Amino acid sequence: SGGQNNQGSGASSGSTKTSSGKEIKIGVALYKADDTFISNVRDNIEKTAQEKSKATGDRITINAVDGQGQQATQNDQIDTFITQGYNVLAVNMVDRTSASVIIQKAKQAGIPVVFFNREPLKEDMSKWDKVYYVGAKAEESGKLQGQILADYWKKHPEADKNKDGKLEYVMLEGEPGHQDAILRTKYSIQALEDAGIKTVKLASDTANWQRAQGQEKMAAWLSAFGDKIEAVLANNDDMALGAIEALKAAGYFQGGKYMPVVGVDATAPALDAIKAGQLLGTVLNDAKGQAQAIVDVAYALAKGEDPSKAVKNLSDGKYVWVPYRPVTKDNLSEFAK
Amino acid sequence: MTDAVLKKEKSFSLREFMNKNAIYLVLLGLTLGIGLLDNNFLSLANLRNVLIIASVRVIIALGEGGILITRGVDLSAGRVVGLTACVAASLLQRPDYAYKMFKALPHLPVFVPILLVILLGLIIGIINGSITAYLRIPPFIATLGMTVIVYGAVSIYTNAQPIGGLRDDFTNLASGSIFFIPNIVLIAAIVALLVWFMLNKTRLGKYIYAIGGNPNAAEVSGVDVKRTLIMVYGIAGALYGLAGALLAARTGGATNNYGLMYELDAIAAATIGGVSTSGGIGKVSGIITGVLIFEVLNNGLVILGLSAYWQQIVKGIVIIAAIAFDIRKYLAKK
Amino acid sequence: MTDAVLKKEKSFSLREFMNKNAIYLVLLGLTLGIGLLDNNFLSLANLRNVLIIASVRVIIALGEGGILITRGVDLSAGRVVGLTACVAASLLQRPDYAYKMFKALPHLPVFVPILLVILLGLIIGIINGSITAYLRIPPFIATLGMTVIVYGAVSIYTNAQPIGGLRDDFTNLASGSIFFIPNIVLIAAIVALLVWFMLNKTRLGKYIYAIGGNPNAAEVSGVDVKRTLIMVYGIAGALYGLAGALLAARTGGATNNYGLMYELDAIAAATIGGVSTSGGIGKVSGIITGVLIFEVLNNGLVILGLSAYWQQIVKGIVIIAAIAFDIRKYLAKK
Amino acid sequence: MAQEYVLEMRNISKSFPGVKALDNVTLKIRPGTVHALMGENGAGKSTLMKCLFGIYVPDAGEVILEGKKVQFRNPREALDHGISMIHQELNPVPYRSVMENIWLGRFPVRQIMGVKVVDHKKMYNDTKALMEELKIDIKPDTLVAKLSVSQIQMIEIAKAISCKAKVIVMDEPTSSLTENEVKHLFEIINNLRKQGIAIIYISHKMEEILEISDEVTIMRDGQYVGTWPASQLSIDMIISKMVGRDLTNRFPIRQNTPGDVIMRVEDFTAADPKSFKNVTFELRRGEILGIGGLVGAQRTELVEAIFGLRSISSGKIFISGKEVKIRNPIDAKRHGIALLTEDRRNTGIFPVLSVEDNALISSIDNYIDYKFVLNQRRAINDIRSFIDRLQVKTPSLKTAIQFLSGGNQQKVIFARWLLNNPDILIFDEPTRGIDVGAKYEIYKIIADLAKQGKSIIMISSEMPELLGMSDRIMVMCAGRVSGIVDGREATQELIMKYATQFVA
Ligand SMILES: Nc1ncnc2c1ncn2[C@@H]1O[C@H](COP(=O)(O)OP(=O)(O)OP(=O)(O)O)[C@@H](O)[C@H]1O
Ligand SMILES: Nc1ncnc2c1ncn2[C@@H]1O[C@H](COP(=O)(O)OP(=O)(O)OP(=O)(O)O)[C@@H](O)[C@H]1O
Ligand SMILES: OC[C@H]1O[C@@H](O)[C@H](O)[C@@H](O)[C@H]1O
Ligand SMILES: [Mg+2]
Ligand SMILES: [Mg+2]
Repeated sequence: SGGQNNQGSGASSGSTKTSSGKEIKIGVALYKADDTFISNVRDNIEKTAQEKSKATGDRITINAVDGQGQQATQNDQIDTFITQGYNVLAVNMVDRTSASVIIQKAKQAGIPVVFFNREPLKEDMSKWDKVYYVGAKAEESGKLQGQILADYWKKHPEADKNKDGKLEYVMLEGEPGHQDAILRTKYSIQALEDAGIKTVKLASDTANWQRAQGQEKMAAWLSAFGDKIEAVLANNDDMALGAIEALKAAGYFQGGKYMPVVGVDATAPALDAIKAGQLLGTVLNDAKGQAQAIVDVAYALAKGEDPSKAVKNLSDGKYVWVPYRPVTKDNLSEFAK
Repeated sequence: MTDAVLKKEKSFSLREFMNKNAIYLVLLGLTLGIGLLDNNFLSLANLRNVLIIASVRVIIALGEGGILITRGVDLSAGRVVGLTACVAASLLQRPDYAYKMFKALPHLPVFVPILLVILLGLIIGIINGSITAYLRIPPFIATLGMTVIVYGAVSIYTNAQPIGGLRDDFTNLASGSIFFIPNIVLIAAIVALLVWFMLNKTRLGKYIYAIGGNPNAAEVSGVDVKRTLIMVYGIAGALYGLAGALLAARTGGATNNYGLMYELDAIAAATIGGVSTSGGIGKVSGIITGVLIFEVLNNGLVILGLSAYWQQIVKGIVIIAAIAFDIRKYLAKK
Repeated sequence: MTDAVLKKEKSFSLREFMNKNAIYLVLLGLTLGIGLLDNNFLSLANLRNVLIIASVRVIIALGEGGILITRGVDLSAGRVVGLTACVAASLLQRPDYAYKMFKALPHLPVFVPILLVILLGLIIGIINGSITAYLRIPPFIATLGMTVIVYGAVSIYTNAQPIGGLRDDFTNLASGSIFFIPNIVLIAAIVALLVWFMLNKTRLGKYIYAIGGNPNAAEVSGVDVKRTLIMVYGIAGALYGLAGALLAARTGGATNNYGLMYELDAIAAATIGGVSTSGGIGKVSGIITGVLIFEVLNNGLVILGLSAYWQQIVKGIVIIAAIAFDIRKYLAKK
Repeated sequence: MAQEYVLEMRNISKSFPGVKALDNVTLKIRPGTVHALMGENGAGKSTLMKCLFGIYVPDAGEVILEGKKVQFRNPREALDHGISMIHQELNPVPYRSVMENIWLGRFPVRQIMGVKVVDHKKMYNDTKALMEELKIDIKPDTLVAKLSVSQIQMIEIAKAISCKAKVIVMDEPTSSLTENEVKHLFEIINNLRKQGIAIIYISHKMEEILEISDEVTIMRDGQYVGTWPASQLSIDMIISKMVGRDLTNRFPIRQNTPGDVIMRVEDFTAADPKSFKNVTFELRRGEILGIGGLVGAQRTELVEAIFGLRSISSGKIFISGKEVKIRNPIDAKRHGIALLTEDRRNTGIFPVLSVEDNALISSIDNYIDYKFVLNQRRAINDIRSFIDRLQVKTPSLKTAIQFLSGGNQQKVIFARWLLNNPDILIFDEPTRGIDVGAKYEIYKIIADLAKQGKSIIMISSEMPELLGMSDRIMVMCAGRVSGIVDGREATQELIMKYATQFVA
């Protein structure tokens, strides 16, 4: 359903508006088009661009390409954008440490770059002044997860099943090497420790972002540790929901048997699971807010304007931080999609 | 002649026994070995668990296995599982689920969407088979093309958003059991029986082995090679469809990357289970055993708490060692 | 008979021409077709771009192609590329890079790590070949096992952290050019020449074709089948190693999932380029053309601005259509 | 040479699961002689040779080559020690040239800047010289895939000879050759013999044996029966030693009476212009129609086209007076036609499948109950009766056919078509590789079938067989029918005259 509106924003607005507006071509390089969140961002970029075309009379064309999780593929695509003379690049790096090659090329061609979602290294960002970043602080998603769990732990003394004063947890990790996986794993625990909770890792394993693997690993852990597990942290909602299925099969979420599970993404099924009292909480990455900022900055750059006027909160002259938001039963109503 | 037969039956040969049962011994050895290291592994609940998880994989591997026996291969298996999981899930969402994909969809009896995705799988399979049979495109490449197409299709269908909120009557299909035997295991067992029957007791089965054994000779013997191929790929597709629906039911949801690389696991399991990649050889019991070896390993390594990366290394070594241990092939020569 | 021959040579047969050159025609057709839709595509800069992008893939496909000709397959290609990319990158980081993997590493001349990863690839290839040749494990499964092992290894090596901050003299290797010809294209061209020479002018090459054409014949003719297989897999591994290093240089970094599924692309490209999956047939020019078809398509679809998911669907269809168009196989019979 | 024997194989034993293929077999070969190795199908001849050539490792026994004990672990070592072999199953690399096939494993090389490069020019010239020497009319750079079975067999012969070996094993080298080519091969063999080369010659063609061999070793059921100078033997003696009893007749008495026309082939012309043209003939109920001709006469193509395996540019087939369209073997089967192809390995057997499945494959339809359930018991009963009747040597019906000897494989395929009970049976070289005893059985079955009113087309390159079995003989030359003769009036000379009619 979402596929065909690829460059629709440009075409449709171009025909409705006077042809006085100039064409602005934005090349959007996604690290992986089938990423739940990224696909959301792409949708929103396209929508925002369409609105902006209408509002300004300039024909904004979005060409969003799929890096398929391969940095090399993304480099190929960016090379193509550059040779095709795109006005601005919006890049969601596959490997954030590899930005320098891209910045170098863009600089040579004089095409400004708005990075988003995955933050390049500071030293690379400082290589050129036409480089911007829009995103959330990736570690924040992990921190918020940890805080949701910490709040619960403090309010529910019975959650310490073995009464040892420590939180025994299992961790479902995303694809190995994925930046979100690394940071969420690290900072969720750090947030718990920061909140003064001692933690014990019973097990940690990758479920590759996948719901089915989340279920399979959780089922095995339930065999291995049974009721020793006191909480489940998952790098994303899909895995958290998989774990919940395994917990259900082991008798949880009925007759007072409970297990706190937290995820990230605030996907529709996750919100539903929060409502049902099965998922303790998740973290929303604000796709819409990020898309708005990306398009605003990119448009300003294409027009040769100063992006700091287009967006309010530009920090250090090149960073736009769009905050993550924790989602639990308490504030669920704010997130109904 | 009778002499030789008698002689053979008299002397029990350990070597021959090992050779015939290598694969079962590998499974037994792994199970006991892991059980010794951590006896949680051998708990009834956990073994039941392994069987449940293996069920979907068995269904897929049986489909893939039939194709392998004809000297073919189906790389699209995993993606078809993903597509059918998403379609089944999208048609079986709770009416009160806030993010329903089709708001106006009436309440369908569970079997309707399941049959529908089986049909969808069947059609994709028939297309795969026809491309192979009529356009004479090697199955590796024909199904690779199909893989990419199906993935594009499922991404468009779901717009890469997860599908949740599945109806209980659907998820119960996977989680329920009859006399302590999980439904899903029962379904896999029935499928295995049907495939066994098809392979051993029907003309289609004999033709499948014949095509794998020597496609030219099959043609000359009056086997309808094209039709048989189309049927094999079609049946496999239908099984992937069933597997997709069951996977969605078991996990309570679906996303566009469900099933990713399941075909490789299926091929590996079938091969470990004695299906010959050069065609004409393969048994249902072997395929099931191959899948079980994988799932015992997957589950066991997690229970043993081996780190994710080392799990990979161990798994790779076991794959190679299991086949190396299967000494049938050494006997064949010299 | 002489009559027939003369007749044949006199009358130029369109059919035969098409048949012999199908694959080049596909490439030409695609190039012109995309160029018509968007003439930016045919700009010199863009075509140069396509060549650069294709270079690494050509090197990989040539390695895989040699293996396919022997009726083998190497599923570990992509992961070996990933491993060698990471190893090369880790040894060629800037001294001032904050996250350097080996802090105390002295400055190595660029060629040292490159040779090292070529050697690493070679060794992995030799292991693949030996498993296939000596343990008689079908290459599909042997290399599948290796795939998983190598992935585990690269994850452990990098601890799944990306490796960045590569030295300029290393990245220049990929970005520089000599007389407007990009270095990387030059390297690929040299590799292609060497492989062509190996396949057509040396005994090893002839043995490769013979093993693919009829392994039995090769064996009874006194060909050292085992050694030849080990060499083919070894050479392929070495090429993956080179490709891995170039890939790291080109992207300025590496992660543990570099190269994921490159083997499938390589197999598809080789098959489109006329390498027979049943062995014994295949040419360097065909393999290169196959890769170019893919890269023209990848690049063209981006330029045309087709949405990511639809790109998949188009790509799948083109893969199938390209091979269907190659009518060689229809002529083969009757 | 000091030794009396160039090669001795002493007390060789070899078992396979369920079969003792060789039991204490001895073979002694003198230099400069042709030594025939005789035995029924499955007697162990090929196995013994494979033990010599390093393909199999014997369980017991020793091999002495020129006085030295040797044990080859692979063909390479055998070749290096001066032993070469023409294999019973042809072994070409199809999509490579003739010259590459011949020099495979020992390509000539030259150095270019220190690199060893295959010397194509030398290879081409050497091949050309070899072909001229052996009078084979094939260009060195032709793709082997384009050659006929007999041409491939000649290539294999050329290859074995070019090894300059001390001992050449020829395992049924003439199974696909016509008489002319056989004569030619014998000239070659005589030459080799003069050069002091020893030849181990395996064949089921009795006439050949006495003509060419100096000594004869006979095997039976994996055991050594004895060795005699050829001059002391007659065909009947060989047969009785091979079979263990006397065999009085080579051909059965035929009691069939050709009736009305069942099939008429009219003006058949192949799509391939180099193949058959304007072939018209009739086949009668209860008739055995032989087809004779030289290699390349396009007999095989003709019957394959009738069976729907090759395309035609024009022509009609009438069965029982009605025109029928046969586009593929399924149509052919439906119209009651069966074809036993000449290339057993490529289009005959299913190597990894059981004897039972190999026999059953074309008749499954007859054993289906309840619409789709295979009645295995009924099928096995019928299969067993044919397997017994044809005296197939196999450990069991479940044994994979690849483990049977060549001749026994052929019998199983024969059983396949008998089981199918068609009206018209086309046999392309039906007794290729089959021993005398079994041949007689097969002739008897063919005669029986004809007596029952079945119609038979039999392509044969063995003149006695053609003359001994046919009611009529259609002779082809260069793709055209050059004559049709009555079986009783036919003579070898007459057939050869027609077979070469259009040859310059
Ligand atoms: N690889 C094998 N595995 C099992 N049995 C085998 C194998 N090779 C040969 N045999 C058996 O050994 C016996 C001897 O076979 P062999 O091929 O040597 O016979 P042969 O004398 O050459 O017969 P023919 O004249 O039919 O070629 C047969 O019973 C055959 O079934
Ligand atoms: N002289 C030749 N030159 C080129 N090709 C030939 C020649 N003779 C035969 N062929 C090829 O060999 C194949 C087989 O020939 P064909 O089978 O018709 O001969 P045949 O008379 O049936 O011989 P056989 O009795 O051995 O079966 C055909 O594909 C034909 O094109
Ligand atoms: O790469 C895929 C992953 O990307 C993450 O950003 C997201 O939070 C995960 O849910 C998963 O989709
Ligand atoms: Mg505790
Ligand atoms: Mg033999």
